[in-house]
Formats: sequence, C-alpha cells, structure tokens
Amino acid sequence: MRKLVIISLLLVLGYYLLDTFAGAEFGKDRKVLSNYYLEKSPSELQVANAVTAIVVNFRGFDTLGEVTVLFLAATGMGTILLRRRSKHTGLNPQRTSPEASKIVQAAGKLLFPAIMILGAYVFIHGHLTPGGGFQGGAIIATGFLLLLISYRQFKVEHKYVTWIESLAGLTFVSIGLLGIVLGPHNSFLENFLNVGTLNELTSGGVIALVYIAVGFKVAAELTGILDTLVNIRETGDID
Amino acid sequence: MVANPILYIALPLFTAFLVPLLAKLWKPLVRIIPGLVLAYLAVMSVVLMQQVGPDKPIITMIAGWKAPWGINLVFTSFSGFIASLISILAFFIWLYSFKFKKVEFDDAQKYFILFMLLTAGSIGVVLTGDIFNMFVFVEITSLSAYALTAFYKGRDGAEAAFKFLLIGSFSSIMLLLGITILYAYTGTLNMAQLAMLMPQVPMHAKIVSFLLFFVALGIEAEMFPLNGWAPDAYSQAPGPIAASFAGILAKAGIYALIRVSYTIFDLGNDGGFELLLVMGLITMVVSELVAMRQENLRRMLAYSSMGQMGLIMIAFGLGTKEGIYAGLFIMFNHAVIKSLLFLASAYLVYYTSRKKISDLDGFGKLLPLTSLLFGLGAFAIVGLPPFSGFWSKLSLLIATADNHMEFVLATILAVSVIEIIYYFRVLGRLYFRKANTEIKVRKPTWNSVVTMISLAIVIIAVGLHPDLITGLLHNAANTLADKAGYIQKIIPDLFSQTLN
Amino acid sequence: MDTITLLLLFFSLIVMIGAAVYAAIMKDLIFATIGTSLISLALSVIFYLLHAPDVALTEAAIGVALSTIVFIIAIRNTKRYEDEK
Amino acid sequence: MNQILTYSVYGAAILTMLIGIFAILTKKNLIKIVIGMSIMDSGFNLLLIALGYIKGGTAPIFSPAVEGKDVIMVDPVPQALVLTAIVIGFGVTAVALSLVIRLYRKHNTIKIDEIKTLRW
Repeated sequence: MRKLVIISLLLVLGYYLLDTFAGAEFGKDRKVLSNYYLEKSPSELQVANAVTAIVVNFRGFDTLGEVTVLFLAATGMGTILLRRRSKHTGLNPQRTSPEASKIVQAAGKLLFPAIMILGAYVFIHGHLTPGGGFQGGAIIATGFLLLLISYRQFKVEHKYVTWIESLAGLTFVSIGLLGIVLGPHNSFLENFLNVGTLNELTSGGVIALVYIAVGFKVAAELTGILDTLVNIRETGDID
Repeated sequence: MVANPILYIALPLFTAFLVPLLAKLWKPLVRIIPGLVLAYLAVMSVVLMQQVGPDKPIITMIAGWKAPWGINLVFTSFSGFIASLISILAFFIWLYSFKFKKVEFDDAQKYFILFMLLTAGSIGVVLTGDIFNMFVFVEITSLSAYALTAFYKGRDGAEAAFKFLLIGSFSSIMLLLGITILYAYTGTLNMAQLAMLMPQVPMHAKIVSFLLFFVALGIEAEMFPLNGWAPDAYSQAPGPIAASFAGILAKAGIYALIRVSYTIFDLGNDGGFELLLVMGLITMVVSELVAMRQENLRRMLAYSSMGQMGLIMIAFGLGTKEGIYAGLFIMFNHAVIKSLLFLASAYLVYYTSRKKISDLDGFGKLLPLTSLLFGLGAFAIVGLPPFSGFWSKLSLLIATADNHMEFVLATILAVSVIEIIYYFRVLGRLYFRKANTEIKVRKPTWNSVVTMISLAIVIIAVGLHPDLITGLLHNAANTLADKAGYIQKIIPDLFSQTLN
Repeated sequence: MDTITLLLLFFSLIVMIGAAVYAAIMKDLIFATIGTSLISLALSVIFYLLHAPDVALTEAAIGVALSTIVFIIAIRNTKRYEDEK
Repeated sequence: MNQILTYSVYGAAILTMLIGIFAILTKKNLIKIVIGMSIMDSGFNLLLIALGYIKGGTAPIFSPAVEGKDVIMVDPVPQALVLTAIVIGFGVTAVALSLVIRLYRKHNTIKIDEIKTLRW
C-alpha cells in the first residue's frame, strides 16, 4: 500500500519533470552562455578543450569548491570512522582479508606504473585532450587501489598523502591569490601567465598549472579515502 | 587585496589545506590559526560594511570575467549584512570552543577545519551571484555539517548525521533539478541575468522549478515538514556546533530561500509569498507546540529554533519592505540569542547523558553565571523588553498589522505565550527547585565566559539602543526590495541593452 | 546522428534502466553494486555518444571503478544480504 | 524523430532518477538506500548532459582536426557542471557509507527498522 502511494507520487513528479524538460527540446541549440565560452576559450585563453577552460577558468571557483568537497569527505570520514589508531600493530591494523592470488599480484605490479603514467598524462594534457585533473587523479587512485587489494602488506604512507594533498591545495589557492596581485583585472584565479598558442602543451597559462595541482590533490584525496576504508579494523568496536 | 570579499572563501580554504602541515610543527597552532582567520574575517566584515552602501555594492569578479560570463561575489548591504553576522558569530563560537579539551588532538584538528569550512561555505552561499556556485557551497556546508553532527562517538551522532545526509541528498538533487530547468530555458546561471530573463520562461516551467527550489532550500531553512533532521542534529552535535547550526547554517539556508524567491523568481505576487507565509505559519505553530512537550533541553531549543525560522519566513512572506526589515531583525536576534542559549545550555547539561530538563533542578545556585545568561537569553528570545528580541517581534507585529493580517497577528501572539510557558518552565527549574545533592557541574572556562558575556552585551545593547542596528537593517531591506537595482548593478551592459 | 549511433544510444539507455532496476531490487548487495557499476558503464558510453568525452572519462573512473569499490568495502564491513539479520 | 528522441532520452534519465528515489524511500537496508542515492545521481547526470547536446554537434575540443573549420559544438557548460556533480556525489557517497559502517559497528545491523534511534 505504502509502495503504491510512493509510486503514484513519483509518477506525478516524473510527469511534471518530463513535461518541463520536453519543453526544452533534445538537440536544440541554446546559446547565451556557451557561445561566449566557445568563442573565448580558443581565442583568449588558447585552451583547446573548452570544458577544461570552463572548469578551471570561467567557473574555476566551482572547482575550488569541488576539491574542498573531496577534502571534506576525506576529513569527515576520518572523524566518523577512526577514533584510535591501533598502536601495537602500527599503521596497518588487522586486515583479515585473504591474500590475493599470485596472478593478481603480478598483474598489479605490472599495471601500476602504466596506470600512473596514464593518469599523469591525462591531467597534464587536460587543456588539450579530454580529461584533466579529476579524471587523472581518479585514474591514479585506481592504481593505488589495485595495490591495496592485491597486497595485504601494502600501505599508503599517510604522511606523504597529507603532504601532497596539502601542498596541491595550497598551490591551487596560491595561484588564485596570485591572480589578485598579478592579473590584469586583479581578480581571483585569473590567468597571469603568457597563454601561448592553441594546441601546444605550454598553452593556457595558469589553467594547465591549476589542473595539474587539482590532479595531485584529487589523487591524494581519493587514495586517502580508499585507504581509510580499506584499513578500518574489521573487528571490534570503534569506540 | 586586504579587504576583498573573495578572502571570505579563499582564506579559510587556504588555512584548511595548511593546517595539517602546521600540526606537524606545533600542535596548538591547529587551534589558534583557524581563530586568527575567523578574527580577520570578522574585522574585514566591519571594514567592508563601511565601504558598502545601498547604491554601491562591492562586486568581485573571479578569473577576470564580468558578471554573466564568470562567477562573481556580490557584497551588498543585504548579503553583506548576513555575511558579517555569520563571520562575527563564527569568531565567537571559535572563541567558545577554543579550549576544546574533551577530545584528542587528531579530532581537535578535524573539528577546527570542519568548523572553518562550515563558516566559509555558509558565507559562500550568501555572497555568490551564481546559482550553481550556490549549490557547490550548499554541499560544502552540508558535508561539514554531517561530519560535525557525527563528531562525538558516544552519542547517537551517526544516526542523526545519517538522517541529515539522507534529507540533504534529496535537497541537493532538487536544487540541481531546479537549476537545470532554469538553465534549460534561459541558458545562463548568473542570478541577475536569470532574474532578467525570467519573464521569457513559460509559466509551468517556472512553477516546477520554483517548487523544487522551495523544497530544497526549505530543507536547509528547517521548514516544516522538511525539518526531521534538525532536532536530532541539534541535540547530537557538540554544543558550539548546535549554536552554529542555528546561527550560521540555518541563516545561510533562509538567505538562499529569500534570494531565490525575491530576486530570481518574480512569483512574489503570483502566490510565491503566500506560500512562504503559510509554510512559515505552519512551521512556527507546529514547532512551538512540539517544543512545549520536549523533555530534552537541546531538543527543546532546537524546536524553538525552528519556530523562530517560521517567524522569519512569515516576515519575508509578507512581501513588504517592513516585513523584510522585521525578518532581518529577527534573523539577527535569532542568530545571537539562540547561540547564547545553546552555548549556555552546553554547560548546564554537561555531565548528564540524557540532557533532560528535569535534571536542571537548582542549577541557578550551582552555576550562577551560566544560569543567569541562559535566563537572559530566554527573556530575550520570547520578546520581553528591554532585550533586543522585543524590538524585532514588535516590528514584525507592526508589519503584519499594516498588511491587515489579523489572523497571522493573533497566531504570532498566541505562539509567543506558548514560548513563554516552556522557557519559564526551564527557568523555574533552574531557580525555584532544590538541587540534587550529588550532582557534578562543570564550571565554564574563561574563554566561554567571555563569549557568552559578549553575546549578552550585544543583546542588551541592541535592546536599549535599537538604533545601533536599525540603520543597517533599513539599508539591507531596501537593497533586497530593489530587484531592478540588483540586476542593473551586476550586469549593467545587458540591462541597458534590454531597455533600448 | 547516424543509425549506428542511435542504435547504440538506445541500447545503452535500455541497459542503464535495466541495471537500475536490477540494482534496486537485488537482495544480494554485491550484485546490486555491480548493477550500479553497470549503470555507470552504460552512462559513460552514452556520454561519449553525446559528445561529452570529459564526463565519460570521469564517470568511467569514478562511477565504474572507485564508487563500486567503496560500496564493496562497505558491504564487506557490514552484511552482504539485504534481509540478513 | 526528434520528438521520440527527446522523450526517450529525458524519459530514461528521469525514470532512472525515480527508480533511485523509490529505492531510497522504500528500502529498509542502509546500503541499499545509499545505492538508491547513487542511482538517483546517475539519472540526473544523464539529464543534464542530454540538455547540453546539440544536433550535429561535435565534442567541445578545438583539436587540430577541427581547426579552421566551421563546426557546431555541443554546449560545454552542462559538461562542466556534471563533472562537478559527479565528484560531489562521490564525496557524499563515501561519507554516507562510512556512516553506515559506524552504525553497523554500534548496532550490529544495517536495517533501518531495527535501529530505534533512526526512526522519525
């Protein structure tokens, strides 16, 4: 009975939403904002990937917020889950999961460097090809995930994760603040470097730098989140 | 550079990323640095408030792109007033929790980072001129609120946080849907341009997206029946965090609701304001009635807080300049007084696990100063002279009377009586009952005493001299009511194009 | 859009809805999680077809890989079956 | 044809969202609820990307292949927004799951009706 009520309510909601969105036809051109971005991205910023230009420059403030959300998620999970680090076993509390098979371990070892290189490539070329800081960072985190699940003894050094995370975040905000000092309009996150020419690795000015910082930060944060989850004690109360 | 609205967000974020490194140098820095940042923001608010005027808002570009193309921060008399309120209150709450001895170092570090980001996110919601950016800041605020609600392990914090997260995820999907509909029909995300292009949006799309916004932000603003998260979150979070939920989080929520219904949608005269008014009335009546039946002090304060939010919605639902003025006044009072009540109550129920009101017998003698301050807060919140709460309630009553809404007026008065009953029940227990013999009390530390007394001084000073703040409130109310002015200040080029 | 793209688009949409229903009704949470990762996989194909390669990459990395593993870790730390006491 | 496309793509996205919401509202298992949240987010992401699609458009990348040619590009703004939404959704999911783990440690169950303090 309750389910029926919910289903009918949801159908009403769905009808109104579909009706509203059908008014904005699929595949139709909607101009105002995007045309400006599509025009300015290659001409003024010399960034080939317009999505990157929007994510890092036009709406770079959103990206700063987004990175903060991930940072908050990592910090928040720390407060929610970990109370005491078990001191006697060191950093890696009792992981009772069975060791992965030799094949998985060997594949993990082989794939890890390749994944790292792919991830780094993706975020270094974020302004030229599809991809960027988030995608590259996530790819790198999957590399660490591979090692975490194939080797029981493998541990991510919290110290390095914290350092990389903090330094990358500081780089992002500092580049933003430098924009206030050096940028032509004295505004936050503004480009103050030479933009170069379209489709070259050095194009885009600070955009490339910011996306690399984002890549490092996202990689460190996601790895931290995974490590927190993989290494929670499997038995016993948290308190 | 020295006083730039962008620093409200950039500085806390910078510090949040820096603090984990500083912790390796010298541990007390973890507590001190966030406080210094919040102090700087509070001082900056005062400086900016002197620069801003009704005709000259401070508009900050980000990444060097002008308003409709890039994200911008808009510091007007209205948004600046709320942002200043939040930043100053945040500093006081930091001062209160500065000597947070109850928890270990690792947790203290996370506590201060989360609190600072809660503040930064709320100020971001208030200042941003871009609707999607507002969503990002709402998410920052809510994520830090979830983590802070689950902060203590001994209590039922995780349950409260999960409820909060569940409702919050509905809120965010509805907010996103509302934003998407607006983008689909106008092709822009800038609030001023949205407001300008709103007439070309078909009516049904307008109504659907307005309702989505209304529900999503109603959750943040503790509107009934969407406020199931609030009593649990308030009662399970650490004391200072409960105070900041009332003073900071709820203020950002109601601000967003007002900004959306006043500036973006021109549904005001087509039932938008009536909806706000009716929902405010229901919220107020239900919450206050429930508050009367609470046994738990924190939950009682939480329901009372929702009742006040209902009062604010009523004030803004009137749709007149006087209503806005009254609403802003209540927002100010609620932020200050409710914080004082929550902060004082944290010491009153420090050692009792169930936080029952009946455990408070005779605390007037055991904790004289804290009880006195709590009593002062209770007198102020129910609206007795000579405290600041009196003036705000009076201005609301006048505004309703001007609108010839006798029913609303009578309801507000009746609800005030209920409020008086349940607050005085607590005060009666504090002062006219004998204390249990073997009761442990916690003496407040000097920093929390300083915090509470400063808040009390604000309450008394505004109560005796309302002129201290009425000027600011009038400016803020005029700015909010002037929608065309908002559009014109932010996107002057596009605005003049449409006129020609 | 040419016919092959259209067919692929419809196929992915159907897979996505099927996977969503599967994830919603499956009592075994591990299988339900595989359902969500299938949603993300179909979604990233759709994103690619709709000319959003950036989003397709993100959805593939976060939705298919990371989110799934986070769910599986959570399930390993709790109970595997929906109705299990 | 366009009409069919409009309704099928938007319809599929909204249907996925509704399935997610349905799972959140009716399921008693906490992890199932979080799965519902993730389904709901997926549906929304498709909706927004579909909104940005332009008929005959190409990906919004000015690679050497399209340089100098007059091409229509799909709207890049929704793509940027979805990028943000995906990452935020992942953060919320991770926090939700860690809350679930903590609730399980405390109550030894993840069924919503067996945890008294979770009812409202």
